[in-house]
Amino acid sequence: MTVGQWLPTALAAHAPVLLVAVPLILSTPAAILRTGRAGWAIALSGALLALLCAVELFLATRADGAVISYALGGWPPPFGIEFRVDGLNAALLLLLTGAAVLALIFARPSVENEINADKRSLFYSAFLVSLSGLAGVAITGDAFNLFVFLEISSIPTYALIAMGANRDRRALTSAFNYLVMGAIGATFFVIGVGFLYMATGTLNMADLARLLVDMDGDRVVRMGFAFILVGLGLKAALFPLHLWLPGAYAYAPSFVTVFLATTATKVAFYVIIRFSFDVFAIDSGFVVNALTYVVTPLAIAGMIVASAQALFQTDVRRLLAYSSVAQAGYMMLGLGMGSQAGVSAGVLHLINHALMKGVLFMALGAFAISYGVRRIENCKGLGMMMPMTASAFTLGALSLIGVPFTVGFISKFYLIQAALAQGWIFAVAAILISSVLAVFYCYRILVNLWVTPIPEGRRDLAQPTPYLILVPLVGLALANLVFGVHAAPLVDIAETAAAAAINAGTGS
Amino acid sequence: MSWTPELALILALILPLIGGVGVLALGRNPDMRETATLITAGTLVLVVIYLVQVSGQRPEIIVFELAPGLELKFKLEPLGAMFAMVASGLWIINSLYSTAYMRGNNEKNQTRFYFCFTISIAAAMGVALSGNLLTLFFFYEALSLATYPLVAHKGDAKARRGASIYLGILLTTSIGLFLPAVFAVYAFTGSTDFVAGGILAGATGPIAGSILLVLFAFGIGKAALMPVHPWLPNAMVAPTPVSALLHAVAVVKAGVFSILKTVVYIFGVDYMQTLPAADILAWIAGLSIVIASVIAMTKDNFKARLAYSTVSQLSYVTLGAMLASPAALLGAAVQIVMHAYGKITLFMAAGGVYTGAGKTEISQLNGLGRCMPITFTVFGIGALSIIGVPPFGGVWPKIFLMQGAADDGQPWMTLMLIGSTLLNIGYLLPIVIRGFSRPGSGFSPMKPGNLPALAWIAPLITAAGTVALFFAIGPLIDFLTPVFTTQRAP
Amino acid sequence: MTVQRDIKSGVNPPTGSLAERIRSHAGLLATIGLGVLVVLGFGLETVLSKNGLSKYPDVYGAYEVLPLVAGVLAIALARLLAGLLHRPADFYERAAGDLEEGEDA
Amino acid sequence: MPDILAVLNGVSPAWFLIVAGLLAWGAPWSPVRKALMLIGPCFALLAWFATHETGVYGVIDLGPFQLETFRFDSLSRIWVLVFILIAFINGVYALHERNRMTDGAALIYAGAAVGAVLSGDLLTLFFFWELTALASAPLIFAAGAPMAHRAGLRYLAIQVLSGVLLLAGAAVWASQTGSWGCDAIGVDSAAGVMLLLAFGVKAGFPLLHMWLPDAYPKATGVGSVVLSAFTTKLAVYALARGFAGEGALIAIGLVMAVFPIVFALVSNDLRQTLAYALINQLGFMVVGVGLGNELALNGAAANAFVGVIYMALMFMTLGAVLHRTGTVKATELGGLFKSMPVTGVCAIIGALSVAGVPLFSGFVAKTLILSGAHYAHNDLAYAILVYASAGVMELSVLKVVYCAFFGEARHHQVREAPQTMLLGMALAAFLCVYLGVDYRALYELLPFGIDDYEPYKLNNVFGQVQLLLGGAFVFALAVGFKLFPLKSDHTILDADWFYRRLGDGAARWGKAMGELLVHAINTALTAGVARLRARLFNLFNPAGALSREFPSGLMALWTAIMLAAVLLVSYFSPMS
Repeated sequence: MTVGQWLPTALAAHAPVLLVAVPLILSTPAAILRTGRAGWAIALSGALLALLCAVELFLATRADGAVISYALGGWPPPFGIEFRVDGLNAALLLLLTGAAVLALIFARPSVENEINADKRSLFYSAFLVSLSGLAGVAITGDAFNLFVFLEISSIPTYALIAMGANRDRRALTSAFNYLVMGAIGATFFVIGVGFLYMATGTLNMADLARLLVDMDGDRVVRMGFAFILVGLGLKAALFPLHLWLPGAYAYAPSFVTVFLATTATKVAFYVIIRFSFDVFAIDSGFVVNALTYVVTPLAIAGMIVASAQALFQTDVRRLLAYSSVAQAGYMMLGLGMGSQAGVSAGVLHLINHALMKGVLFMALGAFAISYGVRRIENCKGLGMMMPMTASAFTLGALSLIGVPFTVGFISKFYLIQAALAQGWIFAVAAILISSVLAVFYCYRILVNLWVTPIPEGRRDLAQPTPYLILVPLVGLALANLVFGVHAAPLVDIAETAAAAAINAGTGS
Repeated sequence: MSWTPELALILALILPLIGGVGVLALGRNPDMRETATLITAGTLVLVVIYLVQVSGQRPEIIVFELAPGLELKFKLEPLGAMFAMVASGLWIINSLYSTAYMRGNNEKNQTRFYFCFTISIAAAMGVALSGNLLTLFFFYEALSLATYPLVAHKGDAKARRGASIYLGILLTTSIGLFLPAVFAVYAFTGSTDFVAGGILAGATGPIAGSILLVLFAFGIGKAALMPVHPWLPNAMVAPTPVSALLHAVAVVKAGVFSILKTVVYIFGVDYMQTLPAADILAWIAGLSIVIASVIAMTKDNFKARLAYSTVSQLSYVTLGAMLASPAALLGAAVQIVMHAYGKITLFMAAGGVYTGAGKTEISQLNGLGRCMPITFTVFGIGALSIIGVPPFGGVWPKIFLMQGAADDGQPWMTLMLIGSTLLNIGYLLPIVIRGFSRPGSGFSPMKPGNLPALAWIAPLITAAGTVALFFAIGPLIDFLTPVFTTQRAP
Repeated sequence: MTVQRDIKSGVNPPTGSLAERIRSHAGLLATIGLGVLVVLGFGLETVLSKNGLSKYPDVYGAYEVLPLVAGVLAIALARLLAGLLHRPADFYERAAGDLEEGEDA
Repeated sequence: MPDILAVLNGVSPAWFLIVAGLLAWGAPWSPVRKALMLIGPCFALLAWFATHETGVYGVIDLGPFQLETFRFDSLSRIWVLVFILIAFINGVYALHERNRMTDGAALIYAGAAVGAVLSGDLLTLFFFWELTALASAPLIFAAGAPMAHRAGLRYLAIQVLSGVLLLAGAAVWASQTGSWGCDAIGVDSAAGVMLLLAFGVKAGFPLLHMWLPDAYPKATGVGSVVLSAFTTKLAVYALARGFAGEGALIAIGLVMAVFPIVFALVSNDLRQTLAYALINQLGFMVVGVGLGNELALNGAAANAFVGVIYMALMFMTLGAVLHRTGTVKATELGGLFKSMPVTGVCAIIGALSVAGVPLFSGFVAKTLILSGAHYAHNDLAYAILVYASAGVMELSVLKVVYCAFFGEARHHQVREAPQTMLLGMALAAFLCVYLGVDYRALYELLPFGIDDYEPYKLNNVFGQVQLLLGGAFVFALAVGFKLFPLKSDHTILDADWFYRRLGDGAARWGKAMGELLVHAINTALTAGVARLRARLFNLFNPAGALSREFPSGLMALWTAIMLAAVLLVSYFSPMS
């Protein structure tokens, strides 16, 4: 185990557990403090610490491609709970914590705008728990532990979404829907894990992988896989299991939407990759068939139908939420190909999608703070009044469309190359149709932003965009551009991750 | 830093952007703003002239790399230098004209107008100088986006609708067809570079190659090959200088230039001959030529008629590219230049009529030529050049294309060109004749001086250009011949 | 100067300065003169043709009769044609809608 | 003077005319224009004299193309000379006219025609060919009436059609032979057919001829003079270049010589009558070219030479009549000889030349073609030409003279034509007589030497006089019995009916149908799109079937379905 360069050795050695523990621990003081500012500071420091740990772990895995294994409480795996970091989840952890930090920077003005003062510290506390849960899901090497973390992350998320009720009562039903669906998903997952335990007698994922190689024909294993895939598909909003998502994204507080859009579904997606390629052997016929005949068609259907749904939305956030479902289809498509190139493209799009949706939702948050903009026709003339924010939004939209030299183009490029390598012309066609639909739904917003004249009276309401929003917003927007131009690092990460996922399964 | 072709290459791309910033910064002072535009345009022309001279060296720059073989890359070659020269040269004239037109008609948002104009030119330069398909695609899209506010300039519902169709068709075709073709080229060859003699030969069979060719031909919607042409007539809601930009300077020319460049440097002349789709597309182009001309004849709106004329004329280039014999390709390349000068003259004259007399329909033009003799004379010259009669430049493409069709073993393709010529006469010359010799009905003659001087000087310059180009064909051929005769490296 | 309306033929002598009587019958006189000349020509040719006066001996007969016949034929044809295909002078213009009712060509 | 000639040696006369024309176009002062119209042809003539040696001059190098702008040889020089002469005569004739458009156009037109004759390759030929079309059109437009506009457009379209046909043929020719050279071509290839059609349009081949009687009568007075001189003769030259001895041309030429006579006889517009007579003349020349022997080719050249002059003369007299009376309709004219005697005399001289009366220029030229036909033992051609020439041809020109200057007087108050017009006509009339008398001067110019040919042999003259007398007799009889001329203002349908009525009608019908079709498609599409949009909107809008907030039960159902799907797929998957 290599020592990272960032943290003192003592901390570095425990980085895996700190990453999860710090936000969890800090959530308590955040809840106790009664002012939002203090809560925010604690949450931010927790996220920053987590980020540091993630960077540490990321560099450590990058250094020699090693797999970091951390045995909780000194119990060695497979008997104790193991935290396990390789190329795949190191990248995810980095994305998760980074997104958390940026979202938190954005959070202060946003939360002050949207959440009642007496609930702000609780809000941050819930957020920290959720972050901790997500990090745990990403890092744990134990299947049951993973379920636990999944619940830890989900429950505060329901609460966070419900806090949107302050602004729109529909947030409550959305949160409830999400709760029901999340519970079903988690239950399915745990049922699947149960089946696996029944078949193999172990819960450690590395151990499972080793044992499952020879249990290809076992019906119980197959049952387990089906439950796990569907359960996680629910969390990852795989079409048509996405029905909870638009409401949740649309009515949650802006900050929650930003955070969820960039992280929550991504983590579920990671788990699907982990199980499909690593825990189950990718050369198992049932995995390949499930990916090819179930996941891929659904992914393609999602890409097109959800884009069409986006096209007809009147609420900007709902529009983007449907777009997210479509984009999740892209990732699933990459996954469905079952090849390393496909997984790599999927992971790349996972990262890139976080970048673009982060920008878009943040910019929407800024619009909402300044003008209370919710609907598309309310965007009229914003380009002239908030040029920086609108420009960032435009950049994000272009990236979503896939204009060259944005990250969106890069992921589409790799996805299409992977599809072509597979000979899946229909997949290429689906990507392009979805892209064209993306053009149209982005156009609907952009034309209102830039071309239509400013309505009477709107000019008087002008408020400057808070710097705390502008900084992460512009940073993310530039990241869209920079990684669109200099794609090598992200591509490298994605390829490493894909290699980790696939080779770990077959190699170990 | 020393003065090298590479530096000039970058400069040609950046100069318009700097100009754009200048325009934004000076937006409050219209005179200064226009001066900035003109200075930028002038400097750009100088740089491009230098580029034309060094284009034989084919300098190239890789700005950055996305993936192996997939870079933002610029490469100077004669075809691109020619297009850059056309675009930059006409930009300066169009800018002169714009000042007269925009002020004469009291248009709003002029700063945005000039800014978007400079961005469009930058994008056109990018298209001209692109070194691979990816770069071409990027600047192609940038051009679509940058011209959108220009088309929607008036901002009313009609303008927005026209502009929506404009952008919708262009983006849909480019993303739906052009982009996958680019990806497929990369998938087949591991590169999208423009290489003399083409890169696809040997990498794909005739069927795959044909499909690619079809994707390019229709995906490059700016070339307005029927049936992807409707954006062009719909873009007529724009102010006249924008129409001139669309039709002559940048947009449609970028489209046909892209097709030509793709055919020459991606498919390669020899490989094109083996593709069954090339013949089919040549016939589609031929039919486009004729059908668009027929439609043009039925249009009474001045600009709509010119728009369909453009659709027809653009297909000459596509036709030349699809015939893909050296003479036909030469004809296609020369058509880009000649049509640019002819059509911009027509548009500026049409704009002059609008500015001076407020007329937009052809049936209103009776006797107007006697009040605006220069405007109508230059319109006549432009029309004759488009029709293709000596001594105007427009005749050369027709000659080369006919020769190319004959060389390609399709002498009857010339019938299309003959028919087109007759139709051109039918829809262009009556305008002039109506203006000069029909008695006006209820039209009060303008006061002299109503039309700003620049609004007739600018088309006069381009009209003179059509004559000059007729005589300058020799150097132009010498300049372009290496492009079309270079064989693929063994 | 007036021209009498009852003149049979309109052929006036080129000089136009002969006596009124001759002038009033100039057309008839010219026709008779021409007829005489034609007959004389054929007579002369018949007399002299053995000596090679006929322009081209290998063309059979008095081919100069041809124009007489052909002339008659042509005029007859012309009248026929005029009868069949005769249209008002502004036929095309009206048909093409260039001319409105009551407008002049 | 020799110095000037030395300088001008090898300079194409076309440039002087074209430059003078351009200057005249730009010159706002009438005297300057008039001077240019005289000086330009003078310089051109000097250049013609200055170049002695046959050969190719004035090659313009355009990369792959070598434009030979001045090929001086025995065939081209005679055409050039007559074009320059007629340009000068027209300059004199048009001195009275105050029309900026026609002055420059006439000069450029003449220059283009000269240039076309002198071009050594098909590309150069095409350039000048098109230039003749362009430069001549203003002569029609300048007349100003709406009818003239339409006719001018049709004229221009057909002329340019001829040009592009030429270009297409040339391109195919060049592609097949690798050369743009303009020499003998023949009709045994696609290129040859295209080129023949291109030349044929301008030469007024049957069914391609309609532009001629359509446009010429609608030009200005001066315009029709100029028009009559160049385009068609240029076409004959091109045919002589490319298709000499082409058998098909004999048949075509014979038809051209015969059919217009009837139309000439019935046409009420005297200029139209002349236009048909012109086609008849062209028929002679085309037959001459088709026969292809030296005598016949000489005949074609000589006919072109004198034809330019006497047809111009006829049009000049009618131009003078038009100038004074404002009309050239047979039904509105008559008895003008009293008031315009000089014009009348000129008209008679012209008519005698056209008819081919001995001692007038027509005789010495036409007899060459007849002899050519005779020597070629083409008796049918000979007979038809005889019919077409002396006998009936005469009727049409006699008709013109008779209707305008004799017969029932209609215009009593006109003056004699202006002095300058008279001078121009006198020059042409003089040439008509001079060339008829001093025919050697004409024969010297012909492309093939014919020192031994003697037109004024007794039998030749005798036979010709007999023909003419016969024709005149018929004419006199017909007039006497009031069978002729037809006295009504009418139009006789010709081949132009096909495009002016049938084609126009079809186009209108097509347009109407097309509009209906487009409208129907548009409506259907719009409705279809709207319906689709509405359906999609119903499905996808925020309250729509697929987008509204779903009850959790439905989501659970979906979950179950998907689980079933995965289970099924897993269950039936084979072992790996």
